[in-house]
Amino acid sequence: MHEWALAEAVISSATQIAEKEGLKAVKEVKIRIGELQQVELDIFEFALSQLKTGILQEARFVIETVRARFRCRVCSYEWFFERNRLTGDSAEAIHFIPEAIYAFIKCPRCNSPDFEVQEGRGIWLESIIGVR
Amino acid sequence: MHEWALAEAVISSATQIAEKEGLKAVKEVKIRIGELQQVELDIFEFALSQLKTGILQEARFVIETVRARFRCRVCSYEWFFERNRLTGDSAEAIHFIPEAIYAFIKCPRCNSPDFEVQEGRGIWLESIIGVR
Amino acid sequence: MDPRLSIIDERLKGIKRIIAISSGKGGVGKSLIASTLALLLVRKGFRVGLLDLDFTSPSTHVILGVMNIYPKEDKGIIPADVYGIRYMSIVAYSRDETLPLRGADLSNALIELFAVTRWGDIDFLVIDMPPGISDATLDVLRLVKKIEFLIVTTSSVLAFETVKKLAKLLVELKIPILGVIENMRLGEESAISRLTANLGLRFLGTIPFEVDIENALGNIDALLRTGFAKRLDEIISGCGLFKILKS
Amino acid sequence: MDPRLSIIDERLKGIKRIIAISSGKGGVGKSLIASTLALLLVRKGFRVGLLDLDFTSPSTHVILGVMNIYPKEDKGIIPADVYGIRYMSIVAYSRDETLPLRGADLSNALIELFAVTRWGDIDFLVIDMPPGISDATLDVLRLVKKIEFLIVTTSSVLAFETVKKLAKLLVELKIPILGVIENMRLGEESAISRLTANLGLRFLGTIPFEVDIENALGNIDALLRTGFAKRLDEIISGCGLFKILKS
Ligand SMILES: Nc1ncnc2c1ncn2[C@@H]1O[C@H](COP(=O)(O)OP(=O)(O)O)[C@@H](O)[C@H]1O
Ligand SMILES: Nc1ncnc2c1ncn2[C@@H]1O[C@H](COP(=O)(O)OP(=O)(O)O)[C@@H](O)[C@H]1O
Ligand SMILES: [Mg+2]
Ligand SMILES: [Mg+2]
Ligand SMILES: [Mg+2]
Ligand SMILES: [Mg+2]
Ligand code: NI
Ligand code: NI
Ligand SMILES: [Zn+2]
Ligand SMILES: [Zn+2]
Repeated sequence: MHEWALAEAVISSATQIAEKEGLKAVKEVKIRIGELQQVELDIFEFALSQLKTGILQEARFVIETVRARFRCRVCSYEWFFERNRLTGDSAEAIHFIPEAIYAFIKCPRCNSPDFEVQEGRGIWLESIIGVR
Repeated sequence: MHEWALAEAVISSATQIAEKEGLKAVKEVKIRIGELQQVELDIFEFALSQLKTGILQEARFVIETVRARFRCRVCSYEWFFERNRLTGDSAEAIHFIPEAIYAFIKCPRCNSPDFEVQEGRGIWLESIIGVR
Repeated sequence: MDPRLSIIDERLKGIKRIIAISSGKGGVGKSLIASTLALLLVRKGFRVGLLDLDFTSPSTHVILGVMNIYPKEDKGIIPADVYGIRYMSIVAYSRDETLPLRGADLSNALIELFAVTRWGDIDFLVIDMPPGISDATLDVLRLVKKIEFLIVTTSSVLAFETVKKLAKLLVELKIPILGVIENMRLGEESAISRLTANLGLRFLGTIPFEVDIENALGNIDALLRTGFAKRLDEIISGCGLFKILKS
Repeated sequence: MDPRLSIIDERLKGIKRIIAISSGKGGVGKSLIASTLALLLVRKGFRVGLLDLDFTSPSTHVILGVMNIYPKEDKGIIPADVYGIRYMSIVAYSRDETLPLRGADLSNALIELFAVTRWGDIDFLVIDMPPGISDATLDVLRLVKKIEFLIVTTSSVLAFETVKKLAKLLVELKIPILGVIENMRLGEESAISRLTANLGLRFLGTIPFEVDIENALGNIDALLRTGFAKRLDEIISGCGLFKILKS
């Protein structure tokens, strides 16, 4: 459950930003999660709720999942991530280190591994709403 | 005068795009040039005018120069390119290969060479206007 | 904002010293020195981690002879235990496949690894660096506050030329450099110790070229019996640099 | 749109064959082989270019002993003439300074070089590649349509492991691989020729480890007198691969 580690990162950076902005309390934290990472949302949300303290006590976490989209640098073909096409092993590897994808996926048109993850990678702290 | 080589690249790609779009004639080509490259505009424009043929015969070239702006990845400091601060040698090196800048410029605040050229690098074909 | 960046300090908090085994050049023995150093430090009773950051051509798993690495998942990733070393390599995820990474992806993978790996309380984290000056070098400089560099060169001018460039970068950034090890020395004489001093760096010692070292790869007992390991042990014992001050 | 990409084919049009000297691994002799190969081909009467793409740790200028390189400017960049080789290296611009490039910047510099360099009509362009699989490898595969690879390994499992990964990538992409050279062989026996055949690749030959090669670096006459150069000459003459079909 390394979801916990990712939740910790979110809590830590949200706290840092809230303090820097001089907020008294955070009301809402918006997070975008890339599909590629296949984060288990229940665990992630549970971890967030357990870890939030202090300035984040009353915060609501709004999580948006972003579909993973690829674009081949060689032939410009675009396609979406399909988990079902992967073996369990490689899906799990990508869960931990999304860039492991370059070991397992090639461009469906030209077979090149030289593609860009245009969207749907990683965890992003989108916005924070709070009171001063 | 490697401006000529850059002009050739612009003519070649503008022609390709115009043909792909099925244009009969191109009226205007908009180009953005990064300051970093210190392109000599007279020579560049002269080269364009000499090289344009066929579909580009009547085209007007609109050139915009973009100031070069840097951002340090370590300390987030932002600053602008100042040619006067460079020796002639290193300015010339950057003229040919803009990335040579990483050999000569460091972040003014933290001394790191790990900065991003946020704007003002390279030559970009911005838009093409023509008749079908 | 990328939340991973704000947790890295926390993840490295329990580590007393972080040492990057580095060189401008490939093939100078970085991976062999990093792996052997980790083993030697474990034998001395230290708690040691080893991180292979040469993502596109990792070698430490071959040197240590670990074919399958299974880090555990527990509120993050717990490095695998390999002969007492807390060991982490991207091959745990890329397996035996080619992993062609552009710099930006390499940087992302590196940040992910630093953000989720729980090293716990250890004395040394040894990092096996890729050759040259690349995203990995710049990221380690940017993200790992207490990084110290150990520079490896051969006796060749080709290696030393690139070492000079790396050293210049580190000195300008005031990054601690433990010193320079000359590996694979062939003859009796070499200019490296003098050239190192000219750069204002500490010369730590020479490891001779050892013809049959290949036979020791993949077998840590054989590796620790080599002249290479013995000489490396002398160097790290002799230079007084590998100790924990507030232990 | 980046207009540079559309002119690269034009710039490479006059070149008959483009050969990347490559390996998954650093320190296997890529730069020494690339430089010596270029010299040998010139001596055979071919028109030859040499491009050093190891931007963060370039070596070919040291091997050839050229301290200052002045490409000329004439409707682009005309490579410097170095012993009859049309020679291009980033050190013409970065001089003796450290050039720390992230992958994206390295890629940009590489594209710039390909877009503005006028090689003219030549028989061979030899490219000295950086180690590993990086932006440079992927860009060469993406941008240089007629690229052929010559793969270099040592006898070590550490080098061959990375060579296997590179070869796998190239085979999947149907990129021509001339074959594999085993460099720095120490003993009489080695498994490399068999392992190469197992990969379905052609084994071109072995170059022995030469203890005093260091003395020949920087001096091309000395370099061409080494056993290394003689053996490389035999390999390229013997394998029949280094010829121009429609000359
Ligand atoms: N002292 C030495 N004597 C002989 N061979 C060595 C020595 N040190 C390293 N090697 C060999 O040199 C090659 C490169 O070593 P490696 O550790 O992979 O270098 P790097 O990590 O710098 O690329 C390997 O085959 C290794 O076994
Ligand atoms: N056949 C050989 N015998 C002895 N030393 C060699 C031989 N080939 C290369 N070398 C040396 O090995 C080192 C690495 O060679 P280099 O060409 O720089 O490798 P790479 O470009 O693959 O990093 C250099 O010091 C070089 O002089
Ligand atoms: Mg290594
Ligand atoms: Mg390694
Ligand atoms: Mg090299
Ligand atoms: Mg080189
Ligand atoms: Ni998990
Ligand atoms: Ni010019
Ligand atoms: Zn494709
Ligand atoms: Zn800075």
